[in-house]
Amino acid sequence: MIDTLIHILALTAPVAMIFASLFAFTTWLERKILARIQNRIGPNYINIPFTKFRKTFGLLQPAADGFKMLVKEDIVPHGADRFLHLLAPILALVPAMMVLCLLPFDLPFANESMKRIHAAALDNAVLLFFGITSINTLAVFMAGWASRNKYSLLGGMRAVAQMVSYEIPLVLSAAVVIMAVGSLSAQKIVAAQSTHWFIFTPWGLAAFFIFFIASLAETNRSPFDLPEAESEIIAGYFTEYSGFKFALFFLGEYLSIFAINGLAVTLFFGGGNGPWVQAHPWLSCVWFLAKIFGLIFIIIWLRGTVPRLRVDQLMAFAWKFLMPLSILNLFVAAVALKVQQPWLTWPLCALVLYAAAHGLSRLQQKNVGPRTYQYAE
Amino acid sequence: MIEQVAFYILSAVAVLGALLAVSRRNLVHGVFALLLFFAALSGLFVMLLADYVAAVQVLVYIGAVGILLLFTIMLTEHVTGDDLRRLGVRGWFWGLLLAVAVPAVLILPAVLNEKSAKAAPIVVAQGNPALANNATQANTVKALGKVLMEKYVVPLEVLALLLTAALIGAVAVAHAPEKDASGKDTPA
Amino acid sequence: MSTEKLALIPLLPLLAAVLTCGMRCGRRAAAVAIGAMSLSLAIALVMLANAWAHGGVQTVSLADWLVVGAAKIQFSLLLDPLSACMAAMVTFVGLLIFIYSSGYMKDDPRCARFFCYLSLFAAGMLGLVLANNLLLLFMSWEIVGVASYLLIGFWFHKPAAAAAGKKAFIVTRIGDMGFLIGILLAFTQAGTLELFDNGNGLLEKIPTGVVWGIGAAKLISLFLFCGAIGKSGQLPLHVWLPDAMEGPTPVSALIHAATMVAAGVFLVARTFPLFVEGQTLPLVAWVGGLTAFVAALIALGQYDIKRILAYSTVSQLGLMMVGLGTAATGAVGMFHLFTHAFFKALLFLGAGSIIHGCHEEQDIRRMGGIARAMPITTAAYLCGALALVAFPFTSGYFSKDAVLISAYGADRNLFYLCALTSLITALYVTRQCVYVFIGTHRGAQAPHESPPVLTAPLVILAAFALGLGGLAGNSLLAKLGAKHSEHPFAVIATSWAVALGGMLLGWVIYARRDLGRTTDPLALSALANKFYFDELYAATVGRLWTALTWLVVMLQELLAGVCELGVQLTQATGQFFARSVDVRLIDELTMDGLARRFHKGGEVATGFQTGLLSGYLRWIALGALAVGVFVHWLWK
Amino acid sequence: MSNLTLEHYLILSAVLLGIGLLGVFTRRNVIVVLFSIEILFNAANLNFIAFWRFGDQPEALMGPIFALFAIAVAAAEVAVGLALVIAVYRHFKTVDLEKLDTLKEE
Amino acid sequence: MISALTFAPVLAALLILLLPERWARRLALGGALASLVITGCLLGQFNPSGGLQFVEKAAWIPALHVDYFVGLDGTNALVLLLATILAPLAVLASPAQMPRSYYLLLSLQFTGLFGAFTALNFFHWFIFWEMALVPAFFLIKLFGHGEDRHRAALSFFLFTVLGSVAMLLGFLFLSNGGQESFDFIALADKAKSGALQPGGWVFIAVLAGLCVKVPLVPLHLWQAPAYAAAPVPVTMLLTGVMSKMGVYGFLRIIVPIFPQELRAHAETLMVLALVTILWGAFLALRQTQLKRLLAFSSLNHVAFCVFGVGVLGIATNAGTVDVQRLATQGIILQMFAHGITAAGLFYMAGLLEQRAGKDGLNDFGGLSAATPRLAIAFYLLAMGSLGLPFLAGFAAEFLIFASAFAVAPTLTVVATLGLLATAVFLLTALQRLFTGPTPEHVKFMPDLSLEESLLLVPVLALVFWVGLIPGRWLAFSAN
Repeated sequence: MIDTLIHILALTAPVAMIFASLFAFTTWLERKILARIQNRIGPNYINIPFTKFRKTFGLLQPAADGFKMLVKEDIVPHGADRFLHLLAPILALVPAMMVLCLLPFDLPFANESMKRIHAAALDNAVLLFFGITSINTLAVFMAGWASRNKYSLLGGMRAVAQMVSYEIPLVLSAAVVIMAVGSLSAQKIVAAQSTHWFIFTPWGLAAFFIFFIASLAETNRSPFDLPEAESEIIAGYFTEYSGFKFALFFLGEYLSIFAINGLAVTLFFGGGNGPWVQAHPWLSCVWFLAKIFGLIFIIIWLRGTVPRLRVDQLMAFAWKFLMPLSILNLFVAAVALKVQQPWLTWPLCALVLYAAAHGLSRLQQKNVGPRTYQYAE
Repeated sequence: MIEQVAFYILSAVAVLGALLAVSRRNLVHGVFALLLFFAALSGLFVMLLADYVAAVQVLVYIGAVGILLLFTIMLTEHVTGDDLRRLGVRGWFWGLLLAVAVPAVLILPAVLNEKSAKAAPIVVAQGNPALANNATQANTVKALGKVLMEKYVVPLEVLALLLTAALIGAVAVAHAPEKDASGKDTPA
Repeated sequence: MSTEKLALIPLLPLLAAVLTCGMRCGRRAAAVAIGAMSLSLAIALVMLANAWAHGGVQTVSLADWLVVGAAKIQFSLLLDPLSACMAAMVTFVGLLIFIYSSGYMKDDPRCARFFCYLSLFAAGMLGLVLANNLLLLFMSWEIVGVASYLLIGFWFHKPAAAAAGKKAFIVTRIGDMGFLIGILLAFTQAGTLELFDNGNGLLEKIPTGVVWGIGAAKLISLFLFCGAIGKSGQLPLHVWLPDAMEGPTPVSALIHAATMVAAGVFLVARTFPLFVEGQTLPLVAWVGGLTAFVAALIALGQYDIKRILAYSTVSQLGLMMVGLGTAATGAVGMFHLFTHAFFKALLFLGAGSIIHGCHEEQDIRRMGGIARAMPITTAAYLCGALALVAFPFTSGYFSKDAVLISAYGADRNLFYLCALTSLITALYVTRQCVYVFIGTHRGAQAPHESPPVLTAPLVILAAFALGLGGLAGNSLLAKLGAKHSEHPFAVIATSWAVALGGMLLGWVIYARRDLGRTTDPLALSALANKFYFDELYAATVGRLWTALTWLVVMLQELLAGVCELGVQLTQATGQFFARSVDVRLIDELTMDGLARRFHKGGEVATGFQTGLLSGYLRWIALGALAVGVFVHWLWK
Repeated sequence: MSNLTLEHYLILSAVLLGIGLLGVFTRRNVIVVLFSIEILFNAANLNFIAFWRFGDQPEALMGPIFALFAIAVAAAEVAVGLALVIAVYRHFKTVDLEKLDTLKEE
Repeated sequence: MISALTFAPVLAALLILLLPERWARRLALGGALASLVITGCLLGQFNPSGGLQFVEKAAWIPALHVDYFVGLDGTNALVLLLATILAPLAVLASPAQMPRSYYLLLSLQFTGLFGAFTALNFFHWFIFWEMALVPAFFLIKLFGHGEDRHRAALSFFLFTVLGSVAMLLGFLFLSNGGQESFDFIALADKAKSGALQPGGWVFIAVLAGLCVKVPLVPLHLWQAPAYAAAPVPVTMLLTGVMSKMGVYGFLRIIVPIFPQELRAHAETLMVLALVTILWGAFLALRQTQLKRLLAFSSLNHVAFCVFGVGVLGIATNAGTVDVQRLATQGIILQMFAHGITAAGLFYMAGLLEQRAGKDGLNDFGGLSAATPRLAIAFYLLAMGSLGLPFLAGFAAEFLIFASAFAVAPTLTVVATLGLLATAVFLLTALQRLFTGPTPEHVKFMPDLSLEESLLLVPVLALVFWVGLIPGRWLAFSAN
């Protein structure tokens, strides 16, 4: 029994550690890429202490930032609910770490018994993934509410509304893949994509786009970063957080990004599948990470180029565009999977989905106009 | 051994969560306590090898119901969530009495009358459910899906209809009246 | 060219009217209208030659308009010397006036609309002239009336113009109603409205029935003459014609001098057999004579250059009626109609040119000395004036002579009246010419000569005014069926004497006066006020009319009062049932009373209901408890 | 302490039921009453699963199905219930059950 | 087919209830257009000498000898066409922002009108007759102009209902209290064979019901207030179609079913019509409100039709077939011509009122300069109304006059006074409205918009068509 616990720990701890360290790298990557997009240079000037080695390309910037965070004063507002204020960042981090462990991330050193455990525990991994990520929403609300700050609360409410709304297209688009594979198990989903990835089917492509957009909103990334919009509600729910608690939020957010992109890779990009994996199994881990970083690059790119949405646009997009489209996609995929005639169904599916997306976007555009204020007049 | 420990821990958490949920004056705290209760119950479901139900429990109760409750609190009470109102002593007395009496009526027969507790424990329930890896449990999700889609397909559809109706009904009920005669918005 | 082409004569101007009604460009509209009119003229001339050669009546049936059972009304045209001459005259004078108008109206923003109305008028007039069906004649007659109404009120922003248009329409419509009755009479008596129909026409087989104890022919001719009175401005319906001078001058020339007002005369001439059969000609002659005399007198007292001409027209129309009423055929009157058309159109156009040259001034007291400033206009105008006074060997001389001769032969009193009219005619013409042409200019701005587009038609018309009577008079009379008659010396002498004497008298009275500043010796207030005809009508017919409407309004109010009473009564009944029966008896006593009693009973029962959720829940739980206890311990 | 038996779960479920009832009876806030009703539902669900787990025919999957249905119905109930709460609040400006007694008399 | 055209607006009304409010106008228009198209198809196949056509007959309430019996013949072909032409125009003439209930009532009224023109059994004819009345009442009361509308609606309702009750009683007597057929055709046959001997009071009762609708003096009191107060499209229908229902009733009921009574009272009827003609004309002269003026003008014009009915009565006495035919044709054509013309005039009166916010004749002036297109259309219709040749009214009036003169010359001569008075008041109205200097408040009044022009185009086209080629239209009622 203790063995099992140790096995579990041995499986999950490295995963958490790997991603936590990648977090640092990712922040550096994001700042660099953003800087290049905005025609700046970005962090480039942190030297290794006590050495004269200066050419680090700013790689040590995250370390410096992290250090700064750790030594900063932890401020709790006077009227805040101290317990929940403390609980919120933890609750934000823990689910993110938990869901990371649900990914089909084959550690190179894992032996057969470990894998067996892994597989058994994750019979309905995808479902659990969604269940656990939904806890994140609570953390956000808790942070916003416990801070006793109007901006925080507004940010928290916005975040909750947004996450709840986008969870539906997220789940529905994932359901397409689940339907195709017939299992909720991450491993089986990856195995099913050994020949071709789901992204290379019309419904898979559509599902991926929906999933990707919804995942941006789920993780409060630009252009859906309204809950933490600096210019509107001064960083939203973590306005009142500083120091280590803030760092936890930050970490939790990036881990969520890893996790949800990891799920995207699992569902649509064949997980760790890739060239030479058959010959060298350890490569699957590399492929997995590479795919995640490919997606993360796109996310950063989007952040650098796309402006932030308005609240009403955000909600309308989720309910009036993504949701109908994902439901339609579910139908289309069902038909396509049933008929089993790719030469016939694929063009038709592509056509239907394209027409639907086009029509829905036209409908959306029809309503673009001056915003009507319901309570602000 | 470990499962007994787990059971008692989870039971304690569940009871504690439930008690807090019904007794806290602060509604938001109450909601979080309730969520704790849900989580504990989800753990109990896992222990009972109903891991799909557990996942659904997490998804639905923690992910959706909790959020809904929080939203409602935000839309009705003060955002601080403090609720200072209670019944008087008499209400307490009767309420407590009944709240004790009803479970007592349910439990007492089991305790007093040994014959009624004849349901034999099932042997499979040995060991940690998460590690008891046999065919039935591995296929729980699939089996559930099959049953739902074959035997219970009509109730499932009715359920879908019910959910849709509830969705529309909730929106219709909660939607603010458009504009009243005076041309002003009714404050929501 | 066969007679089938006859229809083109009215249809071409109609087409022009349709084409121009949507146009904005006045010049293009003028071109279209003038083109259509030229074509019509060409066809009319061909037809004239045809009729001249044929001599008799030729009819063309175009289409059935209305067929109800045996009754049939068709659009049919006829060609005989009368209609051919009329058509030629109308198209020719019309064409000249169209050309004149294109210069006169070129600065008006609604010029195109003007030509539309003019063309519509021309179409109606030509239809009237050529119609072989009395109803078609009447319909064209009405179209002509409407066009006249529209043209008089063309400058609708002037209230006087609008009122004049309305007056013209309504006064002529009084006559038209008589015309309509005449038609109905003819239709019910003869069963057909065709004038010539191979021996079955109205004029060929004159109805002999008796209505209201009077012979049908007499009655028909009388009613038709009503129409003629209205249209030709005879006493007592002449009042509209002078007012119609509010319209643009070309309109006055075309409609109120040359063509439309002559339609009445034409109608009498057209239906002459009915008048002969009904023995109504003396009435026609006397109405004409009186009109001629009265109008000439009124003309003497007017100062508006166009009104003088208008009364002169009325007077001359009266002479035409005399010509019709005293001769055995319509020829004499029609001959005067033709010559009059030319010289009166000339006079009107000349007056228009003068008004134009004097900067829209119409009062002769503020004119004077025009002769030096506008030589061509003056010369042409004087030609017209000479023709009007029947100066020897002008066209007017021949035609008026014919009228006088026939009057002399028929009724001596009438002859004296006509002679007196001629004298007054010469007098007022001289008065007008002296006022306008002689002396120094009394207006504010110096007059100037008009452009050639205005003067050219004047010159052509002047030639006709001088020469038509002498050159074509005899053949025209012959073709129109005049019986050759002697020329008594007394008539010729009188004719010369009144023309020359009148002019001399006028010269004597007016030549030396300080015109425009001293009072006019002949413009007595009765004359200046047109013998108070308008006032008379306002006091009699108008007041009767008002009284009638007032009576009807009062009756209506009375009825409305009764009706109101009924409504009130209904409402009161309704109120009674609503208040007493419904509210008291049914609601309060029966329904509400019962309900109240039930309510009382219910209140007792509600004592158990606290309305509090917790309370209810507690009861439920108690129930559950009871069930549990029952099942576990009491169920055996 | 021997193996876990059905009774363990049943007693736990009954206790939770009692707590839920307590909330329903004593709290005046509608939202808390809804909490309590959720607790009641979950207590029932625990019973379903437990009876299935320790019952005769675990293959028949009656328990999870029942539980799933109960969860779905509960979700619908919560949605409509909370919408009603909002509507009630909008109308009466309160969610206090003591004050919502218009049913009693008008 | 006839049922389809009758009930198409009812279908539209149902859809108006079900579908969103913004579709109401299109639905009402669709229903009316469907009726128009069906009528057009029917009349395309119509055989003027074929008697009763497109008959639909089904037993409905056998116990009361009530059949559902509809059909087309020469008497109702043209009036049905008139009704179906005016129905879509009325919808189009409605202001854009009218609520669902308005279009609902309008559609129901359409059905009432169509049904009343096609029904051949008294029972459902009467239902349709009332069905046309009740929506009109509500339309006037709910959507009318001015405070006077309630009273106007009430008096309209009272008059018409009392008239209808009288008529209903009369017919109950005719059918022996439901013992015998209510069928118009059967009743006419019985009357012809002399089997039917209704008393004078039955005739009077039925006559009263019809006279209210036409209306004739002194039952016309509801008319002017109702026309003035009703919304413009409703006035178009009231004057264009509903007054024709009364005249049609004369042709369908009085003439065939009461030949002897009509013969006995024909001259009285003619005198009554004559009084109405003059009455309307003289009252119109004194009006200062354009709509009231047009209302009295309608009174005057429709009375000509009744004048013709009187002629029919005398003609049966004289036995001259020709006169009878002239009168019948004239009445039918007059109905058609007046319906089109009056509807157009009222429409434009409504436009003027809507644009200026005023309805008085003296509130306008010089509109020819401000709104030339409107002026042209108004002049044309006014000219058509006062009986200008080559426009719609003339042929019909000539036919009526010609027939009337043959049997009653004196009355006819007096009636021409009505024509004269018509000219006087219409020209006065034209003068006040369109000539003279343009006052400031109407100087920039918008001219006819494209939509409004398009609505008037069919009206004007028909006015010209009927005026120039009346034979085409008379062909429908040739036998």
